[in-house]
Amino acid sequence: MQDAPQLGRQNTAAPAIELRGISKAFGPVQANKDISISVERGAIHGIVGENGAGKSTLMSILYGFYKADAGEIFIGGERTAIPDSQAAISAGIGMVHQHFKLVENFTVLENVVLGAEDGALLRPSLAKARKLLTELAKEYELNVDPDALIENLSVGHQQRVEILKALYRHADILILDEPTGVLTPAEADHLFRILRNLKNEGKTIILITHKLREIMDVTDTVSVMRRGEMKGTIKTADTSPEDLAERMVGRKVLLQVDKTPAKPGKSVLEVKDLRVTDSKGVVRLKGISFDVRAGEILGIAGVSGNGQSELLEVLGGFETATGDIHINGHPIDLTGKFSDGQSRRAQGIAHVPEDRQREGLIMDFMAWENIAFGYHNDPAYNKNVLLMDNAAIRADTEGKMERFDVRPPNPRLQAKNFSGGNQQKIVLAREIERNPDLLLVGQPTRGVDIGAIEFIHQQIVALRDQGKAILLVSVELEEIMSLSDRIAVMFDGQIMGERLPGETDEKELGLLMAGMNGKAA
Amino acid sequence: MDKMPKWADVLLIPFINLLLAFILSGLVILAIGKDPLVAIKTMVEGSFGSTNAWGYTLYYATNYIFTGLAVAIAFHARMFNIGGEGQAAIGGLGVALVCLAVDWPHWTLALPAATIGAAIFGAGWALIPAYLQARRGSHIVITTIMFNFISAALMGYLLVNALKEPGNMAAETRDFPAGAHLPSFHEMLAPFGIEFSKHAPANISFLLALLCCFLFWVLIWRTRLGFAIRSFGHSETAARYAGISPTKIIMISMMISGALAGLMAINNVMGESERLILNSVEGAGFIGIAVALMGRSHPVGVFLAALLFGFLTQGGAELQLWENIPRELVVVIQALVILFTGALDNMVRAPVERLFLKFKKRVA
Amino acid sequence: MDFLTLIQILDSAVRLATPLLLACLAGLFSERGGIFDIGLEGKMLAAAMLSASVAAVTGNVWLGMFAGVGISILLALLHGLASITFRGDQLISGVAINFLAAGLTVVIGQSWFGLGGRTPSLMGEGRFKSLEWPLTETLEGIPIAGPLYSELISGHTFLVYVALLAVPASWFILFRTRFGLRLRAVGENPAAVDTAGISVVRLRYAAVAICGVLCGLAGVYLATGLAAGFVKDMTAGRGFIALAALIFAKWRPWHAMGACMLFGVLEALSNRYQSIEAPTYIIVAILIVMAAGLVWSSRKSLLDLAVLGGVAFLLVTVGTVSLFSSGLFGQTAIPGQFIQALPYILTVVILAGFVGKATPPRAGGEPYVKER
Amino acid sequence: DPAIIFDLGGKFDKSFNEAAFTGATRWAEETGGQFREVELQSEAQREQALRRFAESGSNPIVMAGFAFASALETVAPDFPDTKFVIIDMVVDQPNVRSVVFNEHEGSYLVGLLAGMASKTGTVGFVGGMDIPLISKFACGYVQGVKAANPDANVIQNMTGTTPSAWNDPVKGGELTRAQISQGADVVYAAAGGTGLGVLQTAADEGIFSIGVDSNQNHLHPGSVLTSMTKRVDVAVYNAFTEGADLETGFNVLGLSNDGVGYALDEHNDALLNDEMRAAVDAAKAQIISGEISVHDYMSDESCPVM
Ligand SMILES: Nc1ncnc2c1ncn2[C@@H]1O[C@H](COP(=O)(O)OP(=O)(O)OP(=O)(O)O)[C@@H](O)[C@H]1O
Ligand SMILES: Nc1ncnc2c1ncn2[C@@H]1O[C@H](COP(=O)(O)OP(=O)(O)OP(=O)(O)O)[C@@H](O)[C@H]1O
Ligand SMILES: [Mg+2]
Ligand SMILES: [Mg+2]
Repeated sequence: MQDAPQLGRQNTAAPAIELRGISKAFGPVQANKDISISVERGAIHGIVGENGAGKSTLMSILYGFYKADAGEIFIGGERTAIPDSQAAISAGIGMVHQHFKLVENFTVLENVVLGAEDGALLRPSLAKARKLLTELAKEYELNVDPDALIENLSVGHQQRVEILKALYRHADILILDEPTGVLTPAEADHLFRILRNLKNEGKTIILITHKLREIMDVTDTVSVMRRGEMKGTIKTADTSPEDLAERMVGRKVLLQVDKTPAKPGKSVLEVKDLRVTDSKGVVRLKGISFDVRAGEILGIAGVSGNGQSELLEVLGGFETATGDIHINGHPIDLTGKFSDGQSRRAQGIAHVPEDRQREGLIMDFMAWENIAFGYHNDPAYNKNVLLMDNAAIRADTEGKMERFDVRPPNPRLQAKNFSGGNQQKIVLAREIERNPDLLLVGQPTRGVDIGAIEFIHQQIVALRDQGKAILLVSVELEEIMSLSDRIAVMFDGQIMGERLPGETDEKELGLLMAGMNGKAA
Repeated sequence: MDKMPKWADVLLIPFINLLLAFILSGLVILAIGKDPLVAIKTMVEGSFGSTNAWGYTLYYATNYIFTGLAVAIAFHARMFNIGGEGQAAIGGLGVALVCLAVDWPHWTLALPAATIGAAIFGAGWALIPAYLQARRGSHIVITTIMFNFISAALMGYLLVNALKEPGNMAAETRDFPAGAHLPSFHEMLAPFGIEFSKHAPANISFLLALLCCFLFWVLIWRTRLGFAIRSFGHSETAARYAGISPTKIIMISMMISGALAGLMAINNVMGESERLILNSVEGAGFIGIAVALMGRSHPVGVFLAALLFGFLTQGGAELQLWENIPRELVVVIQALVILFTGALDNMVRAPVERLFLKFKKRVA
Repeated sequence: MDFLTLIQILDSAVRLATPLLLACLAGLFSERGGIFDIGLEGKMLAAAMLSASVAAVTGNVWLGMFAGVGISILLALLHGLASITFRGDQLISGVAINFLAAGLTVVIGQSWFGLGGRTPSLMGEGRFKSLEWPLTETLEGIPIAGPLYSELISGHTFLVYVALLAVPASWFILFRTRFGLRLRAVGENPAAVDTAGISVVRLRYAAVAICGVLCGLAGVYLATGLAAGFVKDMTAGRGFIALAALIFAKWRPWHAMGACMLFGVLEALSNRYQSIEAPTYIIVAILIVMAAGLVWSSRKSLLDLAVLGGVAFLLVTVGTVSLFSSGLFGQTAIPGQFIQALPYILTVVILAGFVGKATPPRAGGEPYVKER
Repeated sequence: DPAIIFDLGGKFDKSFNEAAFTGATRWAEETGGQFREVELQSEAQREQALRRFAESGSNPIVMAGFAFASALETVAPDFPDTKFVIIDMVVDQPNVRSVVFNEHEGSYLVGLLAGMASKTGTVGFVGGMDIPLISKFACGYVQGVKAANPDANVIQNMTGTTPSAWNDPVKGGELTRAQISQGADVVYAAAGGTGLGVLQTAADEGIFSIGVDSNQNHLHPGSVLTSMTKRVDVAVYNAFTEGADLETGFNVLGLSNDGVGYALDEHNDALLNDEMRAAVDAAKAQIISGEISVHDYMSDESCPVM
């Protein structure tokens, strides 16, 4: 099916895609302003920009998901109207969205055929898709169990399904919106191998990412967007991460974390033989033990889904477990009967959850309400036993927003109206300024632009330097390596080993993350 | 950031919606061969034209405020309490038991006691659905629907067998003692020299309803419990992260919801009929759903929507009385009002928003 | 209970379950497509009214059926207009449709027939006849299978068989066809459907239209199959029961049939055994066992103890009262109201005890909004 | 002008409201007069409607239904020059006429006919809701059945517990089928609109039914055995005819003054044989003369035969 000649309609000399003068406003927000861009055939083209720069919007317009207010689209040199995704698909465009568009309780196969079925009955379509899927899987190393439910797949596999969906529809042009935000380094490498394969097949790829290293590694050309405007396109070979960062943010950015060696103090968190079984009866944590001391950052590396989330949930007080946890030498209740998120906070634990949109924030609440969220029992936020002191919370919020450079600094704006990076800053402001003994941080920079990453990393290190204990969970090896004072690697509910950042490298950690325990832990 | 000014949002759009609903109602009236202008005049005069008219309008509005608030508070915790009908009926039982148990010397004593009785009984009727939702995940919509039917059976049994006054044809309790009589608007306003109709059923429970609106607002937007309820309503996962117990919120918000529905009985049972009769709720529990939805679960909105439905009920009665228009026409008008102000809101909102945006751009 | 009684009760259950089943499947299509519908009641009512009116005027039940289904589809499309096109609140729209139907059926019926919303009684070809299956008389003599065939299977109206066939048909459409796959997807994640190049709007309109057809049939059956004409408010809450059955069935066709049959059987039982007496000691014993069971199962937490213990206390109180009023070995008449409420009580008990949590289609109730 | 207020069931309830409406209409047709009318929607409107009509000068004002009693108690003294007529209830005021019916006597007669017509010895009763008024019907009916056949079995069902119990012909039909399957071959319906379903099903299943309030024999000729007529229409008609100077006081309508009875017309002429006619006429005479006393459920709220 791949060699089915679809090239006839295209002029090989013309750029694969050319956008001219695209503008798009969401109500009062001008997401794209008069954007023009052109992508050569068979190229991997990167797009970078801060959160909210309008990257996703631009690509969604190209994919027919949004309608542009103005502008023209040329595919293979021909002016093409893309009123809906159907038109984009038949123009040979496939897209892997930033937030996956999969039906969670459907199988892989069902998701792949959805919208591309062959006839009114499902069975033949599914059978055919199953065959093609095996071929595609072989051709591009895209292995997934066709009968698995999406909700049971890791994000990496879910992403493969998204790519398979596009290939199944004969996409010549593949758009990937922040594909590596949730992948492990190994998975990301795998993805890039696939992308190169696709490129060699003559396909055109547009890659949006916040990770400049990836841009440098795989793209041929790169475009920079800022505040809804296109700031120019350059050959990747002619630029550097520092240069790109500066073009994106409009100032110089420190790409390396600047930190002094840790001065660990007394032990703040001691975990012994922690076990968790989830509601479906699956054992998620198989007896893990570790400790974190004052003034140090313990980084927990691992592919997501290996128990890190459960660990954070137990420590945060909203998952039950067996075993022993001591905070500052005091045991804490793990049965959920006498403790919850509230009592954990009282014990000096602050928690930046992995999923800010589902856990850390209430998207419909205003910023000031989110600042009080979880700390609504704090006497400073309450006038008396009955009434909350909303004015005090708002005043506090204004201060926090200023110190954490949240933009726009408006306490009455709803959380959903902030960009991802700024949402994360609100959560951090709330948790870090509590001055906790122990800070739990999950995926602090997921989907966050480099300007904000720099700031967030500085805040975490600063807290450590005040002598606080920090437990950092991240799938981002680079982040783990540069922030942690010690690194523990989790696999399948167990800790595979502990390493010091100076004495290990990504390769060794990668092996541990895959469950291969080279040296004894 | 805003697409249009707040006044347009809270006043202009509902006004256009209502206008559309009334125009369509007018067409229906025309279709059955009556004069819509006379009809609207009759309705307005009949519900606002005299103190007697006001007395009826506010009486119905009071009922709807209570049931509307009941549905609204459950909505804030993202629960759909269809059981207002049953909870209000059982609240009536509570009121009746309190009022009949003691020969009350004065309403100032009877009212607090009956209020507690109504609230406890109403809350008690919401208790089991709430518990089953919290503990067993049994869908609150089914259980509250079932509890409406069960309450009807229970009330039927009690009124026919246990509480009925012997020799009375009607399935109703005996009259409450005179000391349990609540001051009507006439009695309340007479000392201020205001002559309010003696015979209108509006009574002091209207003030109780206003108080509940205010307390509702304080609870939801000014207290920690309200904060927790809203948090849970917006996101259960986030609430768990924040240490807000789902069980606790479900139980508490449903109990408050049941209590508010039960309080309606102060108005219709204690204030109006002064005895407990069969089917005393008369669908106010269901109208409460519409009121809460139209009022966007905000007490001010609930108050205004309740007033609107009070107007429709009373105006509709007048329509029937003087114009011989079938009483079900009022239900049609209610339906159109709900449809246009609630469900078809965006039909009007989107174009108006675009107009404002255009206007703003031109100014800018 | 002898075999014939059982057959008769089941027979009655089938008739009572049919309107529920049709309405329940109607709701199933709509909600699987992501549009919640509490307006089932209203659509049924309107269909019942119009079908009876047309059948009464023309004397032709088939014309009546088309008219009934037609009005139900119209109301369904109104619901679609509000909740799909204008992204309104689906609950509000459903409530509005219920009110609209309750009012309009009477207003219009009154101006047509002057009978206060009632239609004239349907006669002859104006209503659906029971279909007698071949060989009923011959086979009646065979034990067990005979009565089963001639009483239970044969002798229902056309729409009963339609309803029963609608169950496998719904299952097939939902789980074995392209349309079904897309429909389920649009109820779970409309964005996935949209990016796959399929129109969310069109799919959802199709879902509500199917809902309209089935709901219409439910109403038609009430007025022209079970009864012979329309009486105001004749749906009597069946739309809500259908909704409950839908949740009960967790949005699955075969389960929907099970849930509706359960309601049917419970109602048939309570119709049949409305006034019964039992020896007091048996009643007291049952109450005490139930109370003990509740207390026993509430050891876990204070909340359980408070609620279940409270219910147990009520049961014991009832037992004590009946003991005092009739003596241990006397007969206690179980109140008719209790028997009438029993289907609803048992629903709650079954739901709490055996069914557990029901998760609706994930995108249900939320309008699909691409651009904020 | 006279005025009439219908109860919550509405004037087309196939029951006493409708009968009242019939009486008022007959008066209007015969005299060419006009009358005011209103159907209540809520309890609170009872007093409101009474006052509004009284204030606007309507006289007399008739109300159909016992539930008006307490409203009338408070309103009547305020309008001493207006005459009020309440049906089904006694209100002791100088300007009020209270009309009550001996439904138990009428029910006794149709019960007698049911007992005689039944071949199986089992007959049925379908009531709307379990309220005292319906028990009054049921108790009279059972006494009549037992008088015809002391061994007869009477199956009793109530339709429901919510107001929709009066408007649920589907359920009425199902209850009838349940009774038929238990052997009933005559069913008496006292359930408003629900009764339509009872009569229909009885006709479909080929058994007898008995209508209520107005003469329902014509609904299914050959199947409706008879109807227990309660001449609310006569009460209203009379009140309207007597006009503003009607006599107030207590007014019992029973067998003796044809306030209640059983319906015999061309539709059921063939159904009642001579023996039945003789028996029922005899019973009627005996009741009027006091030889037979039919127990009134409302007298002590119990029924000796149930
Ligand atoms: N559906 C929408 N409705 C309204 N506003 C939107 C919508 N989608 C995006 N926006 C707004 O448009 C602007 C551009 O958003 P977009 O998602 O394109 O940014 P992005 O560059 O992809 O950012 P990120 O790196 O966070 O993914 C932002 O201000 C955003 O809030
Ligand atoms: N029907 C309605 N639906 C929604 N909001 C309404 C409605 N009617 C009024 N409002 C307004 O919505 C606002 C939300 O209430 P809230 O208590 O959060 O006010 P606020 O602006 O935060 O005031 P404050 O600054 O004192 O906290 C109020 O200003 C209220 O007047
Ligand atoms: Mg983006
Ligand atoms: Mg506020």
